[in-house]
Amino acid sequence: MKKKVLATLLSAAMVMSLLAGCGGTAAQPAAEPAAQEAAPAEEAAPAEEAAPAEEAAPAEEAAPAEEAAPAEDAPAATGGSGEYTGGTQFDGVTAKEAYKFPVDVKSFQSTYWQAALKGMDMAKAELGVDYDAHGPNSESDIADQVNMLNSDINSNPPGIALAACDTNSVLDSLKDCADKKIPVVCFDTGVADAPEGSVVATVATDNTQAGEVAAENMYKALKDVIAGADKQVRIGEINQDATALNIQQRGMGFVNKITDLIVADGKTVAVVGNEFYANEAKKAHSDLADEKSADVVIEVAVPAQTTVELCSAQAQAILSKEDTIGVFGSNQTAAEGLLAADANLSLLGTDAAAGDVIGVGFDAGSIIKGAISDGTMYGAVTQSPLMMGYYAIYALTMAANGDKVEDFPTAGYWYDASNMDDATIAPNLYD
Amino acid sequence: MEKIKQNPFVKKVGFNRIVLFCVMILMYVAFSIMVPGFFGKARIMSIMNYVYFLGFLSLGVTFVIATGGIDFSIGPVMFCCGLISGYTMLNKGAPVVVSLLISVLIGFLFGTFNGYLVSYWTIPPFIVSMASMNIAKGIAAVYTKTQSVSWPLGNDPERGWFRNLVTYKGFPVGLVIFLCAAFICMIVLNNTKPGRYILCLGSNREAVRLSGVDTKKWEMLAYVICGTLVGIAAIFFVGAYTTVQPGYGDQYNNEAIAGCVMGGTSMVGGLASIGGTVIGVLIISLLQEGILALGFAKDIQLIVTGLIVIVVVYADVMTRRRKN
Amino acid sequence: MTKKKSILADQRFIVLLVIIALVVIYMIFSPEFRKYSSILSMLDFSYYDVLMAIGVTFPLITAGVDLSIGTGMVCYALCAGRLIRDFNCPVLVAMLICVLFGTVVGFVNGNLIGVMGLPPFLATLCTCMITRGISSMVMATPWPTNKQPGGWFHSIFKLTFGSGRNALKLPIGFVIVVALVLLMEFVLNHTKFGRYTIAIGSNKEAVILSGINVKFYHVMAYTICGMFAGLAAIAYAAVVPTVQPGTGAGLELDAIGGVFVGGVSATGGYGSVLGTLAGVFVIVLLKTGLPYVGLQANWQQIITGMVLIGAVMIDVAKRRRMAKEQ
Amino acid sequence: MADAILVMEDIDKSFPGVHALDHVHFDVRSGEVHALMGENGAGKSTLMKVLTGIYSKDSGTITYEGKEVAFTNTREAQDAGIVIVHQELNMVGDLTVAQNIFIGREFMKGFAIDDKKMIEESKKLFDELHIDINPRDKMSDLTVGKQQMCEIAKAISHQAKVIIFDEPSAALTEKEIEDLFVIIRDLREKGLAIVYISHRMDEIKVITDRVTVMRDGGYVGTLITKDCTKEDIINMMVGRVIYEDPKTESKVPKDAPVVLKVEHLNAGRMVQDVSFERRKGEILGFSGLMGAGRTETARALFGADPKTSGDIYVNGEKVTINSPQDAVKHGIGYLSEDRKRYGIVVQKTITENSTLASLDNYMSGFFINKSEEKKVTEKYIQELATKTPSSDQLVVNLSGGNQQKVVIAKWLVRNCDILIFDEPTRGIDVGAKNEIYKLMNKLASEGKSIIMISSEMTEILRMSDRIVVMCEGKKTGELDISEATQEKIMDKATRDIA
Repeated sequence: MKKKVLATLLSAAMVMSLLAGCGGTAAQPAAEPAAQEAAPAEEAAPAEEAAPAEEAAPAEEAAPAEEAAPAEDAPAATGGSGEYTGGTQFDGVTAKEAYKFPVDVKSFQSTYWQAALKGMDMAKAELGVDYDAHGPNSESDIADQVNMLNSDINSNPPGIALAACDTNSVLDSLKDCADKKIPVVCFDTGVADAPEGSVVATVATDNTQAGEVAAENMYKALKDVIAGADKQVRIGEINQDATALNIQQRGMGFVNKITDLIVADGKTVAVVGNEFYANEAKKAHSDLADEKSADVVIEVAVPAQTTVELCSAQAQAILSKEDTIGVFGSNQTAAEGLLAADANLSLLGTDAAAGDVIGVGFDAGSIIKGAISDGTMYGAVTQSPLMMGYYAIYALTMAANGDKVEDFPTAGYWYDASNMDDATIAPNLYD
Repeated sequence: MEKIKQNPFVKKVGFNRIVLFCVMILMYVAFSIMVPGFFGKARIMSIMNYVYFLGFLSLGVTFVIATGGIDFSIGPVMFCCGLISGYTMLNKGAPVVVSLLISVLIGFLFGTFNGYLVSYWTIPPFIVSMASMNIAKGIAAVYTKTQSVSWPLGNDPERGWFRNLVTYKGFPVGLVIFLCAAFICMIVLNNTKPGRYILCLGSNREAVRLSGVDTKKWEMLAYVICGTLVGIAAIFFVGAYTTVQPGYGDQYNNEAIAGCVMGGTSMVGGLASIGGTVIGVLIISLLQEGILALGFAKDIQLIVTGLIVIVVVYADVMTRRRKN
Repeated sequence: MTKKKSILADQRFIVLLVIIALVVIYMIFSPEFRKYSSILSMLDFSYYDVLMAIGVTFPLITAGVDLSIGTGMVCYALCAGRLIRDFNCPVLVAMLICVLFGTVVGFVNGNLIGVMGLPPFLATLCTCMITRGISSMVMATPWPTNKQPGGWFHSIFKLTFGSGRNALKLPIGFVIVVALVLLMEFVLNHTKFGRYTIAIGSNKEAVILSGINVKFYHVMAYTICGMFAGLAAIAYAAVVPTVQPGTGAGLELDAIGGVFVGGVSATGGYGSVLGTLAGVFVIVLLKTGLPYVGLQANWQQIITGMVLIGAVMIDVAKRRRMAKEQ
Repeated sequence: MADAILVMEDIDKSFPGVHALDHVHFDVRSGEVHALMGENGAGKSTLMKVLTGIYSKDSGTITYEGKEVAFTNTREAQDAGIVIVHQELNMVGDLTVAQNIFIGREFMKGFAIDDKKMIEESKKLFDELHIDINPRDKMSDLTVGKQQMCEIAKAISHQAKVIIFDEPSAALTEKEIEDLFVIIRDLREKGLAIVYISHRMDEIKVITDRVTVMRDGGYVGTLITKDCTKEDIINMMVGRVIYEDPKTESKVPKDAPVVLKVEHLNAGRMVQDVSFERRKGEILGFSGLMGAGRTETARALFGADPKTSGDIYVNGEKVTINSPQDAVKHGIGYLSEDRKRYGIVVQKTITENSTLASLDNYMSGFFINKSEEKKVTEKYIQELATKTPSSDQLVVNLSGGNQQKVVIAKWLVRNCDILIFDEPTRGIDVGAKNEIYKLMNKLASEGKSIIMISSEMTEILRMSDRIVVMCEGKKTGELDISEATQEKIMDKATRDIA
């Protein structure tokens, strides 16, 4: 018996010491306020280059003008100095104190989030503030993220940056933020029904627009094939799930846009596969054909779980079909799954006329970048996680200072082998 | 030392429970010292959020482990309950009361399914729960068309009332309900026929059967109780965290089982302590909050929980070895 | 009657029939599945499952279990990938580290169970949590792709001649995996380690009283299992473009499910690695094949669950019949 | 006489709270069979465990072949030539006979095990012992007796010089015991030293040369077997005379009502068309060799195993018994031969075990009435003279005899009229045995009817009013106690054999 007590106490002691050790490292002093460091940064951000967005927005080059994001919302990225500037609202921002912001990301699963953190690091260095990022083990651990958020709220921070795994489950916590007057900046994903006074700004990609950009570019490559096809052709879409709002928006952005484009050219379209997407498409388009008679079938596949191997199995099934001419993977996992599926088929390529299947991806990462540069993947849409992270910290700092901040949507940019190295694009293509 | 152990109160509660309870208090004090502002109602309330659903899961699985079985389907079944009942409410217009009942009913059905296969078909519980875990995920996804379901918020005038089961104006109603449930479970396990038989058959199934007891029925009942409690856990999960997604839930299996085992319920069957399970769940939730407050992520919590369970179980194994 | 009995006596035979039936059904309903590339892909995604399953066969025969192989595999692949990316570690060394890491975790499991006497479920549940925790701390990591330097390790599993659409691809991974299965089948039936593994699962007391160092062989069973999880990590990294942190929970269930479908007795003491191979292929066919016949992914989980129960029901029914005949 | 090959002197061993061995002396010579006797808990097994290195001794010396030795595990003892044949069978059911015999010292061909050679060697061994077993058979397919023979073959194959038999006959039939004795005599001829631990007095007289008796961890004395009587040995063991002669006549009237009638019971190969009747207040003995189907008959009757056909009448009424529940409902209680596995729930208290079969009577509403439960338990603790500090004691802490009493209490609390005792005294020491016998007689005189299955002929002859004999799953005879003799029973029990 004594042994048992001993063992239990031992375990307690072990835990304690472990935690004590953690405590030590956690309590590292916040980055020293360095006004002089912040100042150059502020100068280095040339305000005049963040000129009217219509001209500066690189998105416009890729996306037809009518689809471009509203002018004042479009972000601008300037080349050369490697510095980013946003809307003029961030000009001359300095941190009044050496704030330390908790940042809740969706997870650390994909390199996307690493890029966002890199952007935050840049802002952190410029502003002399600090941040502390946590995220659950996977983007589906909703409860864990809520706990993290609550834990952050309980420590009364000057502000919180949040990329919500699920937009509904954080609402209660956001209400607490409003009560406690903690400003929240949402990045990557906006929270539509956020309670009054909680979310001060949203720095997020317009996912519908990003999906549309993918559709337009894919259609550009496939237009002739579709026009000249004498039998049914198929376009696939791999979505990692049908639950996350941004994936839904992206997926539907793509489906709706490409349907519009095809119908505009006088062909009929059917949307099949995952019930959610198929139903949404039916809601958006009254003129969908049925699967048998349609000229173009858009097949949307969703794996049982968001793992690359299951995405790949879905992609494999679509790619193997004789009539498939294009496939869109709507996020990094789905796009990588598409590439993994192609490893044995080698069907993907850039020349649709020659029979290549056009693969379009989303986000970056070394695998997708490599595939685009060697011509396996036609192109992809990237968000700007780096910029989102960067501006999220700026927005937070302003909010903590007590200034008013405005929403800051970022667009999805098309990139392919030809413009990958452009100074406007390259910085967003994280590894 | 021996004197303390012989004290009738200590004997009744169980010495290990008391040690575990002290560990919990110590941990709370340590966190309060290390993290400024940890002490206080706000933290306790967020710890409680986790306790509610995890507590019901652990209570449920305690019955199963007491029979010498195991259930790896509790997490996914909980999600399945939350999804199907929520979807029915949101898309088919079922009233909240009905969907809460549906949630419990689905849990009950899965418990019955598991229990039936384990007891009447003598399929090893591990395999049954592996299978029903897949089935629960699949059914939920098919029914909701792979949509996540977000339950109404507290400010929803018509349907938000169910959240009062979790907290009412800052008062942790859920804790009261959970403790009541734990108390009932304790009575059931120690003072009623099902409890007695469940514990005995966990220790020696054949002996109980040859005493003219319908072991299959009682073994199945353990799974049914477990399933029903899982259905209730789903209500508290959505009450605290709003949204459930299809295809997940397994992440909570480990923590629920860990909480139960930490409390002294033996994997070999026959020994179970509801009080221990409650303390185990509190420790896990406290650990979760404390580690986050220290600025660390879930990963450290997993590792620490794993280590604690190893130590606790090893201590248990050592005591038994010495007894023999 | 006697003929029927002899077939029923070997679950491996039934499993083989199931595999054939599945393949035939897929081929009838999906022209895509008939393609060589589909088979190739299915094989690609089977290697890590098979490797894990070969390993976990041993703990399962000792009437134990190893729940840490799934998260462990991901953890090893991540750590090794990190070494390649950030520390310019040669791929070969990284592969060895995978195997070594796996072996060490297996050894720890073995000690917790065999020496310290913890119940296998709990001990490996804990190492499952711990490896998942460790892997969450490591960043997402792609191993080198086929075309990058260091990408040669892909050819362990798939030899590629030529390039582009007409490249000839040989799934030599299958040959390797089958060779390993045969090797481990031999080890199970004709070496001391294998014999004692069966004996431990059948009657541990008797083995102790025979003066055998049971602890050693018990630890070995888990160590071998860990080593195969390490090998699986390499196969996993070869097919999964980016290994994601914090994942892997649930992958072990595919492997363990496969082993049970393959006829390892759920109470230990009997098993065969060949059966495991067949069993895992049933699971893999369900996992990768159902999308071809147009079934939504959600059905796949339901069907997998049913098949698992069905397989064990056969076993139970068989044992009941035998009991009745006695 | 030759010098002792093995001498254990002044062996002392303490466990926390127990002085298990108190300066014990023991020696054995080559070419003799030396019995080690004592009640359960006397320290025989502990002494042998000290010898073979399972326990370490606190003090004393072990001299083997003239050298002082101290083995640290069974393997070292085996290698030196000291081997135990355990009471419980320690065979790996999933391996073959040959694989079992050579487990731990397989013949190797490089990395691979040379199974062929192992099979050949096993065959040689069996030939030497005149045993007919196929080394390729799976161990779990053999009968208990044959498994025991394999165990002996395994022990001999170690080139043993000293073989310790720890209650080898417990699971054997009379016929198999005969075979065993042939083997033992043969081994003695070959000059091996044999230690024979047993409770069965008859065997001791037949097979051994010397007897050493232990009591409560202490050494009592050593006798030359042929110079002493059973009573001498028993007196040394327990310090009192307890031997009782066989019953000669039944006191149950011939016209006593039939409480249980079984007709044409069939269940698998082991129970074929068994019919019998039992009268009120009667002890019906079931005799037969091991594997004759007696336990199987009892289990089928009790509903523990499925039966294919057969009618059962309780008090003249036909009843359906498909499960133990049904049996208990009709007042039948079953005490299994394997207490630990089928009788008691070891990790639970005496109270919980006692009311296990009759919990329904101790409920108030939904709740168990714990005070009533305790009351009835304590009543039976007194009545059966169960030795325990309290009714809250865990059953695991009780001795075998007291555990058996708890099982009996369970059925008495349930108020069962028909009790089936399956080997009620197996593994129970002489003193406790006697108490069990008295108890059974008392129960019978109170009007309970008892079926007693026993492999011990003396037990059958001493206790039964009537004797049913079975052989190979069939009932081969029924004898009244007045006409029954060992020879008659044996004749019927072996009718179909050979």
